[in-house]
Amino acid sequence: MANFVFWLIVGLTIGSAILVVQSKKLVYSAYALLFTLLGVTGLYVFLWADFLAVVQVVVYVGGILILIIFGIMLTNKITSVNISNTSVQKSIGSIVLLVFIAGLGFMVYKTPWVSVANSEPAQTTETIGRLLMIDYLLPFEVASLLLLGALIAATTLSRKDD
Amino acid sequence: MDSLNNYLFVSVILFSLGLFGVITRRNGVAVLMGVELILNAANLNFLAFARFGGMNMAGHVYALFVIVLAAAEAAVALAIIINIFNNYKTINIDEVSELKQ
Amino acid sequence: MSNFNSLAYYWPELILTVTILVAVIADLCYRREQSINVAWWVLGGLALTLFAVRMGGSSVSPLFMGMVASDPFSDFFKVLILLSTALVILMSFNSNELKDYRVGEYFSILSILSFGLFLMVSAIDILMVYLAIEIVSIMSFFLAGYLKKNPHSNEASLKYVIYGAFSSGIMLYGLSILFGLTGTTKFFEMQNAISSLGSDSNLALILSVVFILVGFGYKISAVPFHFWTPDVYEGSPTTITAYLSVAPKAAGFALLIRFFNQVFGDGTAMTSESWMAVNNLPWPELMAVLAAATMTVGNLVAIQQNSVKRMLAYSSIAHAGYMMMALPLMSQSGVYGIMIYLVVYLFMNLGAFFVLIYVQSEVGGETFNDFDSLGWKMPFIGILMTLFMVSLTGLPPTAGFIGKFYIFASVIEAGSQYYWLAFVGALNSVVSLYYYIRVVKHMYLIGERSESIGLPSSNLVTLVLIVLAIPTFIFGWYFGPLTDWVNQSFVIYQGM
Amino acid sequence: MNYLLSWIIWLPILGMVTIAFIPRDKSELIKQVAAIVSGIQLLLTIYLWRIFDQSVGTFQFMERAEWIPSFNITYILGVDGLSFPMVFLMALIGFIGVFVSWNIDKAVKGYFSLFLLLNTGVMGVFLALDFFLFYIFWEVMLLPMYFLIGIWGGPQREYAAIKFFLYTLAGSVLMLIAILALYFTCGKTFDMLVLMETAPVALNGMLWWGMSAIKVIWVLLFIGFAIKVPVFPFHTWLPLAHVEAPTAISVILAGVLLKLGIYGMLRINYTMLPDGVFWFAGALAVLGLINVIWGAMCALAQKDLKKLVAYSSVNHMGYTLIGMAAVIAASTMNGDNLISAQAGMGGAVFQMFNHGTISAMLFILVGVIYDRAHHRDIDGFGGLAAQMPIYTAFVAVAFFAGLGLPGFSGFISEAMIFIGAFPVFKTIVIISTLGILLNAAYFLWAFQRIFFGPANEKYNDLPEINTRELFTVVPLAVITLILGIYPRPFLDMISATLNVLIDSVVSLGGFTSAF
Amino acid sequence: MIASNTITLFCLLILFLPLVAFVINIFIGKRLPREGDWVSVGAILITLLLSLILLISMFINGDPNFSHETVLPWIDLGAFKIDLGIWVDNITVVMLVVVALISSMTHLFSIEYMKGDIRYNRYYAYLGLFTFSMNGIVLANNLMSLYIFWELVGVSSYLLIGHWFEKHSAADASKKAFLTNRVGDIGFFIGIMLMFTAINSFNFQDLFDGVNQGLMAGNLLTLAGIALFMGAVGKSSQFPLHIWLPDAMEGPTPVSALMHAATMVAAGVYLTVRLFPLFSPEALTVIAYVGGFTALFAATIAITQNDIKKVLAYSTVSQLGYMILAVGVGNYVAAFFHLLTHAMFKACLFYGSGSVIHAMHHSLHDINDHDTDPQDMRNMGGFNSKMPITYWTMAIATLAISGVPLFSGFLSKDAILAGTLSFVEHHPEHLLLAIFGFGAAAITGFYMFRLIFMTFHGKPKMPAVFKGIHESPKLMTYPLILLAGLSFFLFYTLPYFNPFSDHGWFTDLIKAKDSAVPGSLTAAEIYEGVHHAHYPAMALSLIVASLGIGLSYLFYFKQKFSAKSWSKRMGFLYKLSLNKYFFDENYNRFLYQPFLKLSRAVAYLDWDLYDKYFINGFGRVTRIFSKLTGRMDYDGLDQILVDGIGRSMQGLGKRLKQTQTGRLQNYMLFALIGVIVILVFQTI
Repeated sequence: MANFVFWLIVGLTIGSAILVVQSKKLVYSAYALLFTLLGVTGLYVFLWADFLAVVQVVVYVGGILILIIFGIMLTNKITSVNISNTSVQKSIGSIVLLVFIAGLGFMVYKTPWVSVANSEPAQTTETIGRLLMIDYLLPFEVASLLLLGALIAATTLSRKDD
Repeated sequence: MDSLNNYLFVSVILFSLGLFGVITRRNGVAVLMGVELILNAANLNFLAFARFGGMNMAGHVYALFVIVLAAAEAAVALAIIINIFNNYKTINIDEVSELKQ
Repeated sequence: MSNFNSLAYYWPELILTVTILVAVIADLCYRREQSINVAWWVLGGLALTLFAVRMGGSSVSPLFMGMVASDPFSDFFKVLILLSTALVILMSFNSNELKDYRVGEYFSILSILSFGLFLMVSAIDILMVYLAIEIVSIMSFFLAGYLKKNPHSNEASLKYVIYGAFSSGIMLYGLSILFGLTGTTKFFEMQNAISSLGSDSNLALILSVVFILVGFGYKISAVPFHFWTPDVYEGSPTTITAYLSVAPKAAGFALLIRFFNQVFGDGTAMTSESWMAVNNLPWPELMAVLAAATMTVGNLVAIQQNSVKRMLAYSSIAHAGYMMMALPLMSQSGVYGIMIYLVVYLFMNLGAFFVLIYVQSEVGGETFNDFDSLGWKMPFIGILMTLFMVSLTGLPPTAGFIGKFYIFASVIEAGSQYYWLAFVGALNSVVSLYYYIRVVKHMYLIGERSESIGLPSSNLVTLVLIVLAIPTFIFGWYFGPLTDWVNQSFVIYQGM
Repeated sequence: MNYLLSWIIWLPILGMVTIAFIPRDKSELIKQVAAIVSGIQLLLTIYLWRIFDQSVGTFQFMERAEWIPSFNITYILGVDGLSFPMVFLMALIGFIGVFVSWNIDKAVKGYFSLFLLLNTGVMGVFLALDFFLFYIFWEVMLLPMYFLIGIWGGPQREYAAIKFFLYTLAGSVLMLIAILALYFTCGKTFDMLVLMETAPVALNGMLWWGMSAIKVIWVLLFIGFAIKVPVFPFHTWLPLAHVEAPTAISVILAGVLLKLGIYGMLRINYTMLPDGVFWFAGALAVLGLINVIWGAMCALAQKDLKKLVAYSSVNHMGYTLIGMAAVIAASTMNGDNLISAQAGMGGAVFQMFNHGTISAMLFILVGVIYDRAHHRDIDGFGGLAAQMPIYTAFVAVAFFAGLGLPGFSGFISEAMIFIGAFPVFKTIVIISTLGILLNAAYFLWAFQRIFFGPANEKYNDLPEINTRELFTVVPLAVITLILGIYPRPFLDMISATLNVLIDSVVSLGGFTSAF
Repeated sequence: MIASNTITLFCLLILFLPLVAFVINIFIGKRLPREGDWVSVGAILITLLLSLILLISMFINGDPNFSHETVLPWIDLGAFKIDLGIWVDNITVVMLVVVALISSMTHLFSIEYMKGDIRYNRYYAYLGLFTFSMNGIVLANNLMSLYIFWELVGVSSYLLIGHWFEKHSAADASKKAFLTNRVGDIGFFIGIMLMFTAINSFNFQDLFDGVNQGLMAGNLLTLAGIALFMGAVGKSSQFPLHIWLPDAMEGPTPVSALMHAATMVAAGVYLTVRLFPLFSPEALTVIAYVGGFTALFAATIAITQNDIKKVLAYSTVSQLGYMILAVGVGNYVAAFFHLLTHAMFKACLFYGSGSVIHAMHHSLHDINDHDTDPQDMRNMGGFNSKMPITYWTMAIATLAISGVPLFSGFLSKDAILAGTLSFVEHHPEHLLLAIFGFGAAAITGFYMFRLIFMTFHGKPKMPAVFKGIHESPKLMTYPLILLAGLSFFLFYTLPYFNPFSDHGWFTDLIKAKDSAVPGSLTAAEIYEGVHHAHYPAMALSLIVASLGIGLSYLFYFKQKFSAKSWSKRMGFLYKLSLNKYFFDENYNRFLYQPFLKLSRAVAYLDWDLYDKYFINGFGRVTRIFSKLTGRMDYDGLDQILVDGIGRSMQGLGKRLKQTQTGRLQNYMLFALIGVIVILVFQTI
C-alpha cells in the first residue's frame, strides 16, 4: 500500500512537473506546479520530514505559488485564462533534458551512497528548532536580513510612483 | 520505496525537467516555475540524504533555508517581472531584448 | 566557537548590520529629495566597519558553531569590499542615472549586499555559502533593475534574476549531492569525508564540483557561465556595473579559493607551497582550460564592442580569466597573485567605470565616439582614463602590470606544463591592448583638438578619481606595501 | 656625484614634472625647459664618460637599493662599455631631438612631456641591471611612443601607432614570460649579475616539453628583442612607424630604440644563455643576411624618401646581427679565433652606435626637406643641389656615411663585422657584401633623383637649411666623421667590456651538453 | 740622403696638404679671393715639390731596395688590431711624383678651363680630396688603408664626374662609376677578408711572409688573388666592368685627364703591382687574360667612336689592359713602367682634347650654337693651323702611345710585349695573349692617328665654328708642353740614351720582387725571359704599329679608302664596335632592370603582401575570431544550430521564424552545454 502510494505520488510529481514545463497555457502550468509541489511534499513525508512537509505546503504552496499566480494575473488580463506560454529551442532542450536525466541517473546509480539504517523519529520540529537556535543561529539571523532586503527590494520595485 | 535511489531518481527527473523548463520557456513566470522545480529537486536530495544518512538534520535545516530563500527570490523576481511588464507590456524574456551593442 | 563568544570577533558585521538598520530607518525619515543623505549614514557605517575590520587583529577561528571563519584572509577581502562599496557610493552622488529616483533604498540595499559579500568571503559551511550567494544575488538583481523606468535596466535585472536563479539552483543541486556524499555541511568535515571516499564516488564528486562551479563561475563570470555579464553590466546603472564588476567578483574568488582548498584540497594548508586536489580530481586542467577560455572570449568579444560600458563588461570577463589562471596551480603564489590582482583591479576598474560615469553625465553617452577628443577637452579626465586603460592592459609602470606580473609569475612558477597558459595570457593581454587603447585613441587621436579646457565640475568626482588613480599609479612601481599587506593577510582558517 | 646614473635616468622625469606646471600657452618656455633638461643630461653623460674607467670590463657606478624584497626585486643600475655608448647616444639624440622638434606647435606641453618620458624609459633600459626594472623601463617607452606617433604623426598615424604598440607589446609579453622563467629556474632573482652566473648552470640540461629550456627562453627573448631591432620577419612595423612619426620621433626611433633590441640580446641572451648563442648564431647570421638584402632591396624600390631611410635601417641592423653571430668564432679565448669574435662583436656594437648617429642624421634631413616641400616623394624633386647646396652637402654626408664610405664611422663597423664574421660564415658574409653595393645603389639613386638633374622650378625659393637644423645635424656629422677617422675613443671604451662578454659566452657556453 | 723621420714627415705632408686644401675650399672657398683656387694650387705645388725632393733623394740614394715603413695603431681590441701606416719604396716615390705632377698640371690647367664655373671652389676642393685619396693609395702599407683610400678615390671620382649634375647624363655617369667600382670593391673586400682570415694581418709585408710560409696556398690563394684583382678590374675599368669609364667622360676634361686617364684608373694597376707577390700563377693567368682581352676589346671600340673623349677613354681602357696583361705575365715592372709613361702621354692627350673642346665650346658659344656637340670629331678638322701648340703636343703624345721609337710609349709597350712574348714562348697554350697584345698595338696606332687626322687635318667640317677656333691660353698650353716633353724616351732612360732599350734609371731603381708564392718563377728568371724576347717583340711591335698608323694614314689623311663605305662593308662588326658591343644595353636589360623589378617585387611582397596580409592578417584573424566568438557568445549559435535542429526535428520552422530565438534561454542553454562538455571532459 505504502509502496503504491509512494509510486502514485512519484507519478503525480513527475507527471505534473512535465506539465509545468510543457503546458501551452501558463495558468495550467501554475496549477500543475501546485501538484508537483504537493507531490514533493508527499515525498517529504515519506522521508520522515514532517516539519519540512508542512513548511513546503505553507510557504511553497501557500506563498510562492500564490505569488506566481499573482504574477501571472498582474501581468495579464485577469479574464484571459489562455495566456500563451510558448517554448523555444524545445528540441535541443529535450536533448539536454535527456542527457541530464541519463547522466545524473547514471551517477545516482553508480555512486555507493551512504545508507545508515535509522528508525523514524517521532517528530523533527524540535530538533530543527534546536539546530536553528544553536548550530544555525547565524544563518537564521542572516536570513532575516535577507528577508528585510528582499522586502525592501520587492516593495521598491513594485511601488508605482517615483 | 525505502531506497535512496528512488528518491534520487525522482529528484534527477525533477531537476532535469526544471532545467528543461528554464531553457525552453519564454514566459518569465514559467521560467521561474522551472527554477522552483530545480530547487525542489535539490531539497528532495537534501531530505533524502538526511533520512538515509542516519536522520542527519542538517539536511532538514538546509532544506528549510532553501524554501525561505526561494520565497524571497520569487518575491523579488516577480517584482522585477511586473516591472518589466509595466515597461515592455510583455514578459516573454526573449522579447525583452533591447540590449545589444 | 559558541554563538555568544563569537560576537566578540564579529564587530565588523555587527556594525554593518547596525548600519543597515540605520540606513533603512533613515530612509524612512527622509523625503525623496533628501534621500541621498542616507548615503552619508551608510558611509559612516562603512567607515566604522572598516575601522573594526582593521582593528580586528589577526585572530583565526571559526565563529558561530563553524558557520563562518574569522581570519586575515577574509579581513583582506572585507577591506576590498568596504572600499569598493564606499567608492561606489561616493560616485553615486554624481550619477546621472540615479537622479530621477529615490535613492534611499539603493544605499541600504548596497549595504545589505556588502554584508552578503562579507559572508561569502568568510563562509565555511555550505549553508552559509548558499545563503551568502543568495543575499548577494537577490540584492544585485534589485540594484541592476534599480532604474525602474529604464527598460534597459529592467531587462538587465530580468536577465540577471533568471540567470542567477538558474545557476544558483544548479549549484544548490551540486551542493546537495555533496551533502549526500559527505553527510555534512561544514567544509572541513566534508574534506575528511571526501578524502575517505572510494573511487566509485568520483563521478558524483565530479558532478557536484561542476555544478558548484556553475554557481561560482556565474559569480566571477567565468566562461561558459558568463553570458549574463554583458547584458546585465550594460543595462544596470553604471555605478552598479562598476560595483558588480569588482566586489562580488572579489568575494567570488575568495569563496572559490577557500571552498576548493578546504573542501576538495588534500588537507594541506593553502599557506604551504601548494596543495593537491583529492581523489584525482582533474581540477587543474579544467581550471586552466576555463581560464584560457574565459580570457580569450572576454577579450575577443570586447574588441568589437562599440559601447565602452559593454567593452568594460567583456573586459571584466577577461580579467576574471587572468585571475583564474592562478587557480589551477593550487599554489600559494597563485592565491597571492589573485589577491594582488584583485586589489589592483579594484582601483583600475572602478577608475575606468567612474570615468565612464562622469563622461556619461558630461557628454551623455557611453560609446567610443562619445570619447572623441575628450583628452583635449578635459585633460584631467583624459589623463586618468589613459592611466586606467593602460593599467587594465597591464603595462608598466601601472598597477595593472603588477597584478599581471604576479599572476604570470605564479603560472610560470608552477612549471613548464603551464607555460601554454602563460602564453595564452600573454597574447590575450596583447589583444586587450587593442580595445583599451581604442579609448585612448578616441580621446586623443580622433576628433578636433580643442583649446578650451574643462575641469571636472564636481570636487567629489575629482577626489574619487584621484583616490583611485594614485594607487593605480603608485602600485605600479612601489608595490611593497601591497605585497606586504597580502602577505599578512595570507592567514587562513584551516580547521581545528 | 653618487647617484650619477639615477640622475641621468630621472632627470627627464624632473623636467616632465616641471613642464606639467608650466601653463600650456607658454610653449617657448616648455621647449626651453626640455632643452635645458636634456642638455644637463647630456653634460652628465659626458661627465660620466670622463670618469668612466675604460680598463674595467665590468659594471661601474653601480647603484643598488632595496625595492621589493619579497620578490627579490632590487633597484640596480650600472654602466659598462656596452651600455655607455648607448647612454651617450640617447642623451645626445634626446638633446638634438628637442631642437628637431622645435617647430612642433600642436599640444607642445604634451609633446615634450612625453618626449622626456620616452627619454627616461630608454635610459632606464640601458642602465638597469635588474631584470624587473629592465622590463618596466622597456614597457614605459611604449606609451609615449604611441602618443608621439599617434598624435603628432602623419596621415596614417593612428594605424602606425597602434601597429607599433601591438607589435612591440607582443614581443615584450613573450619576454616577460622568459624573464619569469629565468627567475624561477635560476634561483629566484632578477639581479642580472647573478643571473649571468647562475643561468648557464641552472638551465643546463633542463627540458621543457622535450625542448631544451635554453632554447625556449632564448627564442622567447629573441622574439621580444627582434621585434625592436627589427629583424626580418618582424620588421613591418618599422617603415610605417617611421614614415608616420614626426621627425624627432623617427630620429629617436631609428637612432636609439632600434638599438634596444640588439642591446638586449647582447646584455641578456649572450650572457645568460651562452649555450643558446652557439645554437642560434647560424640563424642569427642568416636573419642578418636577410635583413641586409631584403632591407636594401625594399629601400631600392621606395618612392618615399622616409620609407627608403626606414628600410635602410632594416638593412643596417642586419649587419649588426651578422657581427654578433661572429662571437662563436672564439671557441677558445685565444689566438686567431678571438680576433674574429672581437672584430665581429666590436663591429656590431660600433655599428649600433654608428647607425644611431647616421640614421638620426638621415631622418633629420628628411624632416628638413619635408618641412619645406611638404612631401617626400623622391621623384618629385630633382635638381635641389643647385637650390639648397648646404643641405645637399649634408645629405651627401649622411648618404655617404650610410653607404659605408671610409672616413665615416659606418665603414669601420661594417668592415669589422665582415672581417669578424667571415671565418665563421663565409657564404653568408660573401652574399651580404652585396648589401654594400645595394646600399650604395639606393642611396645614390635617391640622391641623384632628388638633387641632380635640371633644377625644378617649383622649388626655386625653398629656404636653405637653417641654423637650428644645422645645429641638430652638425654634431652627428662630426661624430660620424671623427669616429670614422679615428675610432679608438669608441673602441677603447667598449673593448674591455667586449672581452668580458666574449669570455662569458665562450667560457660558459658551447661545450655543455645542453642539447 | 733624407732622414727616416723626414721621409715620414714628407709623406704625411704630401698626403694631407691636399686634404687641407679640400677642407678649406669646401667650407670657406666661396668667400676666399678667386674662390680659393690658389689654396689648392699652392698645396698641390708644395706636394709636387716634396715629391720631387723624394724622387731626387731616390736618385741620390740609388738603392733599389729602399724601403721605409711607419705605422700608427688604429684599432686595438686586444686580439683584433688594425694598424694604419705608410710604406715608401721606389715605386711609391715614382707614383707620388706622377700623381703630384699630373695633379698639379690639372690644377693649373683648370684655372683657365673651369673659369667662371658656378661651383669653382668645390671643383678645387674635390681635386684636393682626390689627390689626398690617391696619395693614400700610393702610400698605404696595408690592405685596409688601401681599401679606405680606394673607396675615397671612388667618391671623389663620383663627385667630380657629377660636377655638372644638372645634366642627367653626368649624374647618371657618376652613379654608374661609383656603383660599378663598388662591384669590384666587393670582390676586393672579399679578397681582403680571405687574406685576413688566413694570415690575420692586413700589412703587405706580413701577407707576403704569410703566403711565403704557406699560410695560404692552393685554390684559396688563387681565389683570394682573383678577388683582390676584382678591385683592380673595377677601378682600372677592365672587362667586364669597363662600362663606367667612357661614361665618366661627362666630368670636366681636366678631371678626365687626371683621374680617368693618368692616375685613378691606374690605381688598379698599382694595386696589382703592389700585391704581385701574392698572386698565384693561376690567378696571374686570369689577370693576364682579363688584361689582354680588355686591351684588344677596348681598342676595337675606340676605332669607331666619334667623341674625341670617348676615343681617349677607350684608349685608356685598352692601355690599362696592357698594364694588367703585363702584371699577368709576371712582368709587373713593365706594367708600372707603362703606367708611368702612359700617365704622361695620356694626360697630355686629354689636356689636348680639353684644349680642343675648350676652343670648340667658346666658338660655339660665340655663334650661339648650343646644339652642336663640341666633342664630336665629325665637327672638327683642320685645327692644326689654329691650335699649333695643341696640335704638336697631341701629336707627340700620339706617337708615344702608338709605340713609335724615340718616345716613351715605345719603351714601356715594348717591355710589356716582350714580357708577353716571353710568357707565350714558355706557355705556348697561351698564344692568345700575344695576339691580344700585338693586335691591340696595331689598332692603337690606327685609332689614335684617326683622332689626330680627324681633328687637326683635313677640311674644317663646320666653317662657322672653325672661324672662332683659337689656341688656348698659356695656363692650358704649358701643361701640354710639359707633358709632351715628358713623352720623350729620354726622361726614362737617363743616364743612358738608347731609344730602343728601356735600360735607365727606372730599371735600375725599380726592381721586381720575387713572388711570395712558393714555386713561382723568381723575378730574375722572368727578367731573363723578357730580355730574351726583347728584340723579337720590338720588331713585331714596330711592324704592327706602323701597320696601324699606315692604315690610318690611308683612311683618314689620304682618304684612299672611304671610312664610310668600309664601315658599311663591315656592317655588323661596325655596329658592334660603335655601340660598344651593346654592353650597356645588355647590362641594363639583363641586370639592372631585372634587379630593379625584383626589388620592386620584394618591396611589394614586403609591404603590400606580407605586411598587409600576413601581419595584418593576425589582426584580421583576431577580428574574425572576435566576431565569431561574439556571435557565438551573444547571439547564440546564431539560430543556425538551434533553429536548424529545431526545424529538422519539428518540421515546422514557421513558428520559430516568427519568434526570435530566446536570447536568455540561449545563454542558459550554453551554460548547460558547457556543463555537459566539462563533465565529459572531466570524466573521460
